[in-house]
Amino acid sequence: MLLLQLIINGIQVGALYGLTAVGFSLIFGATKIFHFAHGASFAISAYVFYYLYAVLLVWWPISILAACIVVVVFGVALDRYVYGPIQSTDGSFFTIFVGSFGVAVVVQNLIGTVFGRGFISVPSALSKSVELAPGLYVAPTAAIAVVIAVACFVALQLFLGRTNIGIAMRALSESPALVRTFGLNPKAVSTCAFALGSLLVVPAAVLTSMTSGLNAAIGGRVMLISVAATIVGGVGSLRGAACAGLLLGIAENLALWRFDPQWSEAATFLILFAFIVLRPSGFFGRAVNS
Amino acid sequence: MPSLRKAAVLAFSLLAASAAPVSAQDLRIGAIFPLSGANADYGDLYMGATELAVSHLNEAKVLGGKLSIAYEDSQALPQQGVIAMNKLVNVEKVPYVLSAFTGVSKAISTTAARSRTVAVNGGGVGPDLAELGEYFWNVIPLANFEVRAIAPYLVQKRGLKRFVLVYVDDPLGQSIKRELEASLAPLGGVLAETLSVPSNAQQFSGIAARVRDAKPDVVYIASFGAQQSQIIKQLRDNGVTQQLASYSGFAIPAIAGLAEAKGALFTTQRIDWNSDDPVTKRFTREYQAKTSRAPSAYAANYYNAVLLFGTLAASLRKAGLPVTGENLLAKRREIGTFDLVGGRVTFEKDGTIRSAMQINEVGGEPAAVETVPAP
Amino acid sequence: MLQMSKAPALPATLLEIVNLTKSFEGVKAVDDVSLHLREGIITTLVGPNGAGKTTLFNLITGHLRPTAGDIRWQGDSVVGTAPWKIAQLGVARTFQDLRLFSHMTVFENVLTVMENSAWFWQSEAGSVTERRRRVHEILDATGLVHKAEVRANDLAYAERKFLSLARIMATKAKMWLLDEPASGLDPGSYERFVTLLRNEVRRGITICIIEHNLEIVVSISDRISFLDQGRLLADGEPDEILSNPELSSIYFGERNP
Amino acid sequence: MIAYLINLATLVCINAILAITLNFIMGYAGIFSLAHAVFFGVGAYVAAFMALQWTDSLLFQLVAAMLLAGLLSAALALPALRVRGDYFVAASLGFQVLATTVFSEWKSVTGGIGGLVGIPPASIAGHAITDPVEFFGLAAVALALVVVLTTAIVRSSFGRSLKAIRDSESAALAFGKNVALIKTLSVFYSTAMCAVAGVLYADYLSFINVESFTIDASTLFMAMVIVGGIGTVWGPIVGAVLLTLLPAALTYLPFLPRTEIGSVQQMIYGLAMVLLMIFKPDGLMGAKQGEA
Repeated sequence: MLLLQLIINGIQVGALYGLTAVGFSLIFGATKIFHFAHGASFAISAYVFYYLYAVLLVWWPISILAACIVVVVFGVALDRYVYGPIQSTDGSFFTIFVGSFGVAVVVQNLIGTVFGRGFISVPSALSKSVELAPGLYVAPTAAIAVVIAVACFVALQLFLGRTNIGIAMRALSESPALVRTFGLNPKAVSTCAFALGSLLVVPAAVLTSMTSGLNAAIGGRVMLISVAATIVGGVGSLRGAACAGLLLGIAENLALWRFDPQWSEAATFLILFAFIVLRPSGFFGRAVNS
Repeated sequence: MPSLRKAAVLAFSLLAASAAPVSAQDLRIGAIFPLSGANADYGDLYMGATELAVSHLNEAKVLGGKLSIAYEDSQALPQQGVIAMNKLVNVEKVPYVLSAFTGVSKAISTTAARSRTVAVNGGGVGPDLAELGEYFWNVIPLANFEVRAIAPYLVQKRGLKRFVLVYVDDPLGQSIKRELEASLAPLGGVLAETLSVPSNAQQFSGIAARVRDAKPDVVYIASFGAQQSQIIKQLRDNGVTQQLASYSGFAIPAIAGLAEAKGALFTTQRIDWNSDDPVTKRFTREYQAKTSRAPSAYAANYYNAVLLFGTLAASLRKAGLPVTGENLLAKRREIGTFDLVGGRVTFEKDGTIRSAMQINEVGGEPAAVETVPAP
Repeated sequence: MLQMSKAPALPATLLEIVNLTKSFEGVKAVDDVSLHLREGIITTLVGPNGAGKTTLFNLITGHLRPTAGDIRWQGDSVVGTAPWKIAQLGVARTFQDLRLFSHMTVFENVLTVMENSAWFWQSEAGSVTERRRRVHEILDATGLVHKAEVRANDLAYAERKFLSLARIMATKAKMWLLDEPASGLDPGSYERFVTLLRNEVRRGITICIIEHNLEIVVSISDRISFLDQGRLLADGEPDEILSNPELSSIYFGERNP
Repeated sequence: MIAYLINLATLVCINAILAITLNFIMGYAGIFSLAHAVFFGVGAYVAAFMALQWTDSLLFQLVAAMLLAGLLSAALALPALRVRGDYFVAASLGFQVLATTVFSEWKSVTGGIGGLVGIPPASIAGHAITDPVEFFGLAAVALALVVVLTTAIVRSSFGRSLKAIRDSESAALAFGKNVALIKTLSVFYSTAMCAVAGVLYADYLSFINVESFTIDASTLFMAMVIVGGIGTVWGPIVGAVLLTLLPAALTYLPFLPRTEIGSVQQMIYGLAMVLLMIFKPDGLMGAKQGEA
């Protein structure tokens, strides 16, 4: 029963990891920007939701909507005013990575200063578990997480497969010139990638604020998971990122079955190492050896 | 906003420090508290008490000059603590430093011993704090007393025999684990499962599953600060309905205000807030008035630590001796027993104190559920 | 493969390619190519884009591993040998996109090529002053002397091309593989360029060159190998190849079924 | 006050060694590691463990720490360096997290989260270095040696090979550079020297625990290199001075609440990283013609 419980916990956590990782992977795939501040997006949307819903007592759909708007503005502004200028001068992988890293550091400390560095959580009846079977407890948030993750992923696939801009987004990583011949501005496509990628963190951020709570440093952890999932899934493969996110969530919880909790994070990185050394192309990715 | 108040206190003390004429008679001591980071709540709590003690000592004019405190931020991290300690010892040249948190206290103890500076702990409760040399004092009974007080109460009076321990894997958590292992068996209790967590962990749903799986009667939590709230909330969210128990780490406002924590039992040293003893009375009244908080054992400890310095420094001054770490130590050994908040306190040879303990219930009235006399 | 009439006395083979095949996910970029690169002459690889010329270079230098077939350097197979070892055997190359050491100075670009691999001492590469003199000589020959202290990144296009050549001149390689070294050069520059190459061949260097500009091909080649879609279609004297109407129609894109 | 300044100066020296060694692989070999603090930690733990268990001889501690850190990095570098740059960053990040777990769990050696307390002072030829001024001298000498040695390597043929690999790995290969060997050697050198800083750190503070060797530390070292100027001789030193003194300097700003100093410091260097990448990617000391 413990095993089953851990798997269910893992699926809940993994579904949210998957969504966040898909956002990162989408941005990385379409723009080749190593968006380290993706974790910062997560933290921002979570805190906006927390502040509106739990402190100002705003109705929940409006709180979520506000979180969406703020996080999209943040992502797009970063693309326009930070990554854009960096790309126009140097634009090597490293300069963008450092710039993004700097943004993540600033956001984390800003949140700490404004909201405090302690732990906060959004009180909600949804995180209260019910006993489904003897010894098996599942909270409504688990079901919500899985449903939303699947819905978002399907919607994203439709968007990428059926719309012009979606197709362009997939093409952008291959060749910016190709996108221009489509009659689309690569800048607009990259803006769209940032908007969508950032939007995908909102469900995870909101649910996390209810279940395991938030602190100012949460962005760093989210980022680690996203990077790990993107690589394990194979760079450029959204399907891979989603599956890998799920895998990492389950692995992290399953590790608890036999090991002490402090090793559960290590499980994530053992998987990452195994993939980097044995199968650097990930589940579904292309070969990447230099 | 606690941080605003804290900032105001700081700004005020800075102003006061810069405005007041500095005389050769003035005394300065140091304090290394977590003023930022996840455990800033504690620093906030301690500072209210130390500031109160300073104002009381300065009003009493027993020191022949003004007393002030140089605060340094440890963020509850050992390394920051050592850097702060170096600054206090080398720049401020203080003879006496208030310390908090087991890890930080252990870290600064070497510098304390080498520079012959007295370090006084009023918050950390790891039992190994008793072994840090003659310059390291504790004005708080250490965690071994806490475990020894609550274990018989839970097993014998409440009939809760099967324990699960969720602990942070640091010196404090490890010592609580050792202490539980040692004290449960003779009482007829069992430590069914011990689950260690990293100090920065956030997700405890898996831990909750393992706790449930162990089918405990009581879950003992040995963490600190913000993480405790997370553990409690997620245990309750994930179907752990059993009695919760802890040590004095639960004596913070964040836990008192957490709905899920209601009914949890925890130990603190015994302090009779309604006692007729004048020191306790004055502290209780003014602390409440000044900080609009109920007095707590932590606050009393740090108030006591400053008061202890005042008593020692005053008698050194009277004897015409300089206030140095060495002299403070000699004086403490000479006097031995002090009247502090909560009553008369006697120091053991190793620089620790013993005290009666009490068991409290979160959200319970009255505050103390049970009193356990000093061993 | 079209058989051309063989010239009676060909120089000895330095590098032999035997039934070489390289496929990427089922697509054959190089398809069963056999070729002799002969000592002391300039062999030119021609053919339309995607003919597999650069892939052939990458296979020879060990940057890619063949799917099948063999590559023999002076009779010994070098398949599976690390690129840096092949380079030390005596095969040097340039890249189509140059790949200069862009943050280093022109002088350093040339100097580093002369130096041994990983060690601090340079037993085989002569004394420090000797090496510096040699770098100076090469920069002089390529017209880069006054740019010696400029970063490669800050050079003009033609200068970068010449630096790419200077770099290969600094090696002790017997065979040079040049990937479109003259593309984009103005007429004055490429005349200088052709003269340079001719001088080097006279010194005993063997050159294999990928070139599109027919004028250059004509003026420079001793032999021509014609590739299309990974296959070697023809191999022979320049006038033989260039006069073949079938090849020229392929070359100019009028592909007949 | 002098004592405090010497305390800061000693920390600056240690941080400068860390920044220089990180710059060596980042700036000259193009290897972007977010795990530098791990090797700092290895050095510190080796020194502390030896001092507590066997010997206070600085020489033995240095040799053992350098060897262990170097060999560990070489063992990791061999598989990890095969993959692309961004993968390596991710791998080093993962390694950093993993190492942090090991540091806090391997209690018999590292003392766990509680760390190692009361590390005896190191001694050179039987003379124990307890005086802070002497220790500062030691740190300064170590820094000077690292600067001289690193600069010499960068200007040697090995350094040129390294820069060639950074600029174009495939071209370096095509010109006979044994890329794997050169990269592994440079990682070995960088981490061995980094371990020297660890030894000094452990002996100086006489206390170490895992918190000094986490991802935050790695980030700070990276910030030092970047703010100062990646791939320059003086950049990492300038960066180390600035970022080490920043928190100390901030404590002297009366209007800044104590509780916010940590955050303000991090915000300043975070912001500095962003602005530098936009306006001056070469860092404060960078962008001199011909300097590479």
